[in-house]
Amino acid sequence: MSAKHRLELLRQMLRIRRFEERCAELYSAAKIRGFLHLYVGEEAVATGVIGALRPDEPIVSTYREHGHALARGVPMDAVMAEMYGRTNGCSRGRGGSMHLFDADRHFYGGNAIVGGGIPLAVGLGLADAMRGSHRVTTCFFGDGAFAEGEFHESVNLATLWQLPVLFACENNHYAMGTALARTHGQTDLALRAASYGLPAWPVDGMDVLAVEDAAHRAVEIIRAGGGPVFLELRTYRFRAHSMYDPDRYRDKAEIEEWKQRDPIDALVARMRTDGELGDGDLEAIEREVADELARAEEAAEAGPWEPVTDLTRFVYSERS
Amino acid sequence: MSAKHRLELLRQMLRIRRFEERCAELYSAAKIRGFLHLYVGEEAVATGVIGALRPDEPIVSTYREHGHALARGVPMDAVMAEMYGRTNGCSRGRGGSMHLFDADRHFYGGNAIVGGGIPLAVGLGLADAMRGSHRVTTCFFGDGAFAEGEFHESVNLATLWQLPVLFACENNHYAMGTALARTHGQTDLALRAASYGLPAWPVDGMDVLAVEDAAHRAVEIIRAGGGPVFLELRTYRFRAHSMYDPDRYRDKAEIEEWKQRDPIDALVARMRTDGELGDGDLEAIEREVADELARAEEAAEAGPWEPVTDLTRFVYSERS
Amino acid sequence: MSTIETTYREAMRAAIRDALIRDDRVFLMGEDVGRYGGCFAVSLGLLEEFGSDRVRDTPLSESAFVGAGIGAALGGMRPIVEIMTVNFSMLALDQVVNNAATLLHMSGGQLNVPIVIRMTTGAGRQLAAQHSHSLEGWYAHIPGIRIVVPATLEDARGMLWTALADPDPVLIFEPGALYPMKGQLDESVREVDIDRAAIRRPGRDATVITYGATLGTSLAAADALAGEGIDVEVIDLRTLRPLDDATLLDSVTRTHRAVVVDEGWRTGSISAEISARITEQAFYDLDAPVERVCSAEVPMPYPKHLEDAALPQQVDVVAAVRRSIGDGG
Amino acid sequence: MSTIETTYREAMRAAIRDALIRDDRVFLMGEDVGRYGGCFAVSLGLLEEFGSDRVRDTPLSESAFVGAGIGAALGGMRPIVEIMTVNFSMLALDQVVNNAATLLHMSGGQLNVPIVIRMTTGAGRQLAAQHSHSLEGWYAHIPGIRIVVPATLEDARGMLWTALADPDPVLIFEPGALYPMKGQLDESVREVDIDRAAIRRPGRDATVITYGATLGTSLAAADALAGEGIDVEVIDLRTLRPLDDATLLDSVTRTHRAVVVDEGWRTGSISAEISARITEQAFYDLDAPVERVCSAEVPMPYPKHLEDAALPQQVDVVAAVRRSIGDGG
Ligand SMILES: Cc1ncc(C[n+]2csc(CCOP(=O)(O)OP(=O)(O)O)c2C)c(N)n1
Ligand SMILES: Cc1ncc(C[n+]2csc(CCOP(=O)(O)OP(=O)(O)O)c2C)c(N)n1
Ligand SMILES: [Mg+2]
Ligand SMILES: [Mg+2]
Repeated sequence: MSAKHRLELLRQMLRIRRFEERCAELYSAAKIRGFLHLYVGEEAVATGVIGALRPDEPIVSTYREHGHALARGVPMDAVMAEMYGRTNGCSRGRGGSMHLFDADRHFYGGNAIVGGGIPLAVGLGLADAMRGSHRVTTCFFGDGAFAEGEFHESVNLATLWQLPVLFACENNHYAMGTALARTHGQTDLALRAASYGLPAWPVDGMDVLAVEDAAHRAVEIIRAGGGPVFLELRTYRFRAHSMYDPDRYRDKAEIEEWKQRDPIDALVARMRTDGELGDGDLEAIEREVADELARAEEAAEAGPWEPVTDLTRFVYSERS
Repeated sequence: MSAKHRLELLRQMLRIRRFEERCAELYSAAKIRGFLHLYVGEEAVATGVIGALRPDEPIVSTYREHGHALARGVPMDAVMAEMYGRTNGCSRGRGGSMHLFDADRHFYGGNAIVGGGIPLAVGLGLADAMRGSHRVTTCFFGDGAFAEGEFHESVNLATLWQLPVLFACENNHYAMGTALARTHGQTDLALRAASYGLPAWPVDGMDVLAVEDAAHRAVEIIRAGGGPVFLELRTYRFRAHSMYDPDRYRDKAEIEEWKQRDPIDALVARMRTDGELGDGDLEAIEREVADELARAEEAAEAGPWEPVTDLTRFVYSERS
Repeated sequence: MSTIETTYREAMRAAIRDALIRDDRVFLMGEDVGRYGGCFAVSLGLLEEFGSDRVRDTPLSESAFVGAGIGAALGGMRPIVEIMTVNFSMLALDQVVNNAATLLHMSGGQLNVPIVIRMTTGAGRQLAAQHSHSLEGWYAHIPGIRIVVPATLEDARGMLWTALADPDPVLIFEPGALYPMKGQLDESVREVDIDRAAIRRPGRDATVITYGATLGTSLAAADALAGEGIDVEVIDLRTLRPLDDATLLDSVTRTHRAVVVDEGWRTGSISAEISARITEQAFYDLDAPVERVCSAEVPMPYPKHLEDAALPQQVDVVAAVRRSIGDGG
Repeated sequence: MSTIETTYREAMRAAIRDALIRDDRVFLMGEDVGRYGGCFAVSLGLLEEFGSDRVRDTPLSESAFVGAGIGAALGGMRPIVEIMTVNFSMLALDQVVNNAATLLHMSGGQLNVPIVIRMTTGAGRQLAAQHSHSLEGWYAHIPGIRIVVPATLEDARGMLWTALADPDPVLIFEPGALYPMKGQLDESVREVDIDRAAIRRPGRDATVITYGATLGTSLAAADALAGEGIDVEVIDLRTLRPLDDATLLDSVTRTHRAVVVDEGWRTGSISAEISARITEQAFYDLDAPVERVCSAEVPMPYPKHLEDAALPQQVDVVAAVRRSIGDGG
């Protein structure tokens, strides 16, 4: 893998990290409201998995999806404007943080019902399969979602019908305040997924290179007509579940331990030892990201509000 | 195991078989209406599993539950009267074939939503566990129900909380007209169940002795505080799914093959070789069963109808 | 116009078959729609004609296959998803309420969900408390979806194609009691409007508003009342969401009396909504309060005599019309 | 009587704590009710006091843990099952509609289901289209369950125990917007009647019927109208199923005008049922058609100004009362 490519992965993770750190500030400043779920610490997952996909390959995500949207290429200003609820947002401001959509970029949201997006991904895969395409539809969901009946039904369906679906389980070891071991009788999720009859394995979700490598292997299987694949991406969220969460249920030492494995620091360190990070490279990226973020915030601030008279638009399609 | 005990198993299976054969006739005679799902061919499962339970151990069943009710000791006349919709029926006539209940005998129905009873069994087990009891709650459900999300959620919950629940999966290889291999990507159900972290194994559901033996082992584990157990009871229904079903989807040769393994014939043959079935024993049982059935039919015929003025009773409890 | 003798079941089957022929994005998916031929034999023979890819048997996974239908619709297909019976649709309600009904709005107009979900509804076959509900009126509470109920052979034949052409989710409720209904059908019917209610019987003295299985009951009641010289107009709603207020109000302002007949439970029924709308918009034209004839609020009991007692009967409709007229009298 | 200053959230917590102390068959079960302290901090501290057996965190498995609650109730326990938000309850609706609501009837009176299911409902916190529905009125369509909505500190404190004493399933809907509501509460409150609606403000000129989060809106509207010399009676339904018709009709026959205010979507709302019942039973006492003030029929948009526009506001209630009086004038 080229140094240039690693630099790209680094840039992508930094874009997500800085974007969300800023969102937390903007939430405190009451520019962003409702629920806000941050992905800080998990950036390697979105970056590595989505990096292995073609831009036309569908993605179905959750309410913790800023990273997925940015990695897919939804412009940062459209994402930020959505957080502000403005009409230049990627969902026209109607969705907010939990409901980012971008049809042109095959980004199918943005779902705030845990597990609710999984059957949609199966259906997108079914549509492709019926057209004879092995285009990969990727579905992101968490360790908590794994307990939902919709997960079970969906994985069985995708396996039974050999659909081109990548099940990307972001195991960050907590479902809100509930630890993995208090959600599952058997906590080896990859093992359980394998019992459905599809390839499934665990991946170090803190190592973007390991994630990208695993994702490449997974999509190769799927594109070759091998049916669905399940990846358990073991990761951790450094921040609370949402801005409402006082994070009383995690032991600070545990959080610190995981922070030692920060995916960004890890890649930087690795590139430094491999001599792939020249003086000022990191600073240059940070500067570019800061500029992009500043422009995004301006665009959001300047974005128009939907007129109240349009309240009931988009409940049904507009008939021409 | 004593010859006397085997004779009891034989009697139990014959009671179920003859009862249901008669029900089929009574359906054609329009004495029984609605949906009628027969258990013919699967008698060894109800007989063997319920034989291993204490009378006070709860049972949650499906719409194919005549066998479970009779094996549990719900009087045949109360079951038949229920099929007739009379007030002397075990559900006062309100339920019919799919909704047999008998609270005094810890028989919790009779559920016509596939998979719908599974969480109830988990809850009954939870109630016992919270009282420090390891009384076993048994839940019967089919291979089709295994695909429902409620199954997945329930088995995980029971395993996570180590509840005293026996999951008795009656794998008769069809969910209505849909063969096992068209319902599941991985058809080894015991293997899949094991992935939840509870003891699970397949059993020859056509051999009542094998079923009873497996059930004994399962309840020993549970009563010893070992948590839930899953049994995959491999069996076959000799008749159509319901009286509405023309049975177009099964190959006659397959049905014939399974009929060669009729659980009643199998036990009779075995007892004959072991010299446990004296001349006239079988005839004697048949006569007793015929008498019991005749009395049940009389009771049903004679049963009173619920007055229409009581239509809305039991929607809410009667307050004293 | 040349007509053929057919049944409601055959008309539905012809509609599905026709759709599969006309548009290769269309497919049928659900439990036992294929090899079994459909739990009520609606799709009998379609697997043999179109193959297992387009007539797709599913596992017992209501939430996943309804959700997969929504996803396939997002992916450019035109799925017809069958749920055997309305009670089982409770297992898929999350997908309908939280996804199908909201995606267009949440995405700011980007994502259409052109799915059609068909299910059997209603009582009358002694299937008891978990197979006999009539929840179509309940579903009509949800913005973002359209609810239609074919009550005639023509609508059974024509509503599906119109529903498939709709860019938004359409739920088709098929009263199980109507499948065997026989009659003459214009051979040329391929699609029908689903925006307007239909006056099935014009009349001057009172308006009976109904849909689905109780249309027959209402027409029979109207005939009986005609014998007493009471001339009843009978309206078939056809679409429960959105309701065609105009047709209802036009009729009521002519007859000054309205009776709503509905197989759903009375409290919170579609009848309540219709009663409220008529009162809101035609209060001063009413000679009597809007009457409702609904099902008893009880999970359906198994015995025939209790099931009959729970359901709206012709005598109940006749009595309600008489009350309405007597009242204003 | 001595009172304490408290909040709606604290009153709910006190009610749960009290129930756990008074009856060892009672336990609380749901997502994050334990270590997290409840997604809205209602059960904060209860795990520490009562332990993980009686304050039970569950996996994300709404259908199974609601069903397990029903099973535990059958098994002699008195479960309080918490569903975080009404939208998520769609995943458990099969258990509620097909089991909890039917078991007593299907079993011919043998099996009670003394379960209490609590969930947050309503909008107002910019949580958008999958977290903001108000479906309590929709649930009120289902026979076999009881629906209550505490709108005051006293009801937040007292309704739970009464619900637990009920032999049948009771669903308690807690408007999320009310949790921070502060006020004085009589210390001695332990249980309250849940059979009757309450007149929160007596008045002569018109009756405003509401419940939950819109009680405050309605009382504020009444105060505003008092300034114009319009004396409005405000009724808090408290229980949506069964409805207390007597209290409503008694009021309307005195005021001759009714306005129903409800955060649910208008079509098929509980407001429609109330409008229909009043019209049916008090038609000749009405000086004007019953008015409804409901939410716009739209999945809730995220921006504050659109959310406000979608929800019933004080000005809407004031306008409706004026219309009602103007109309009849
Ligand atoms: C069906 C449903 N139940 C509960 C919630 C509330 N909730 C939102 S996120 C969450 C935890 C999900 O955990 P996980 O799937 O591991 O994803 P993570 O948040 O850790 O990324 C919960 C309980 C919800 N949104 N939807
Ligand atoms: C939730 C639900 N979906 C569909 C049905 C219709 N149905 C009744 S039985 C059945 C097949 C169930 O198969 P299985 O679980 O294997 O049990 P079996 O009938 O073979 O004993 C179906 C599809 C139902 N009753 N409930
Ligand atoms: Mg997680
Ligand atoms: Mg089966």
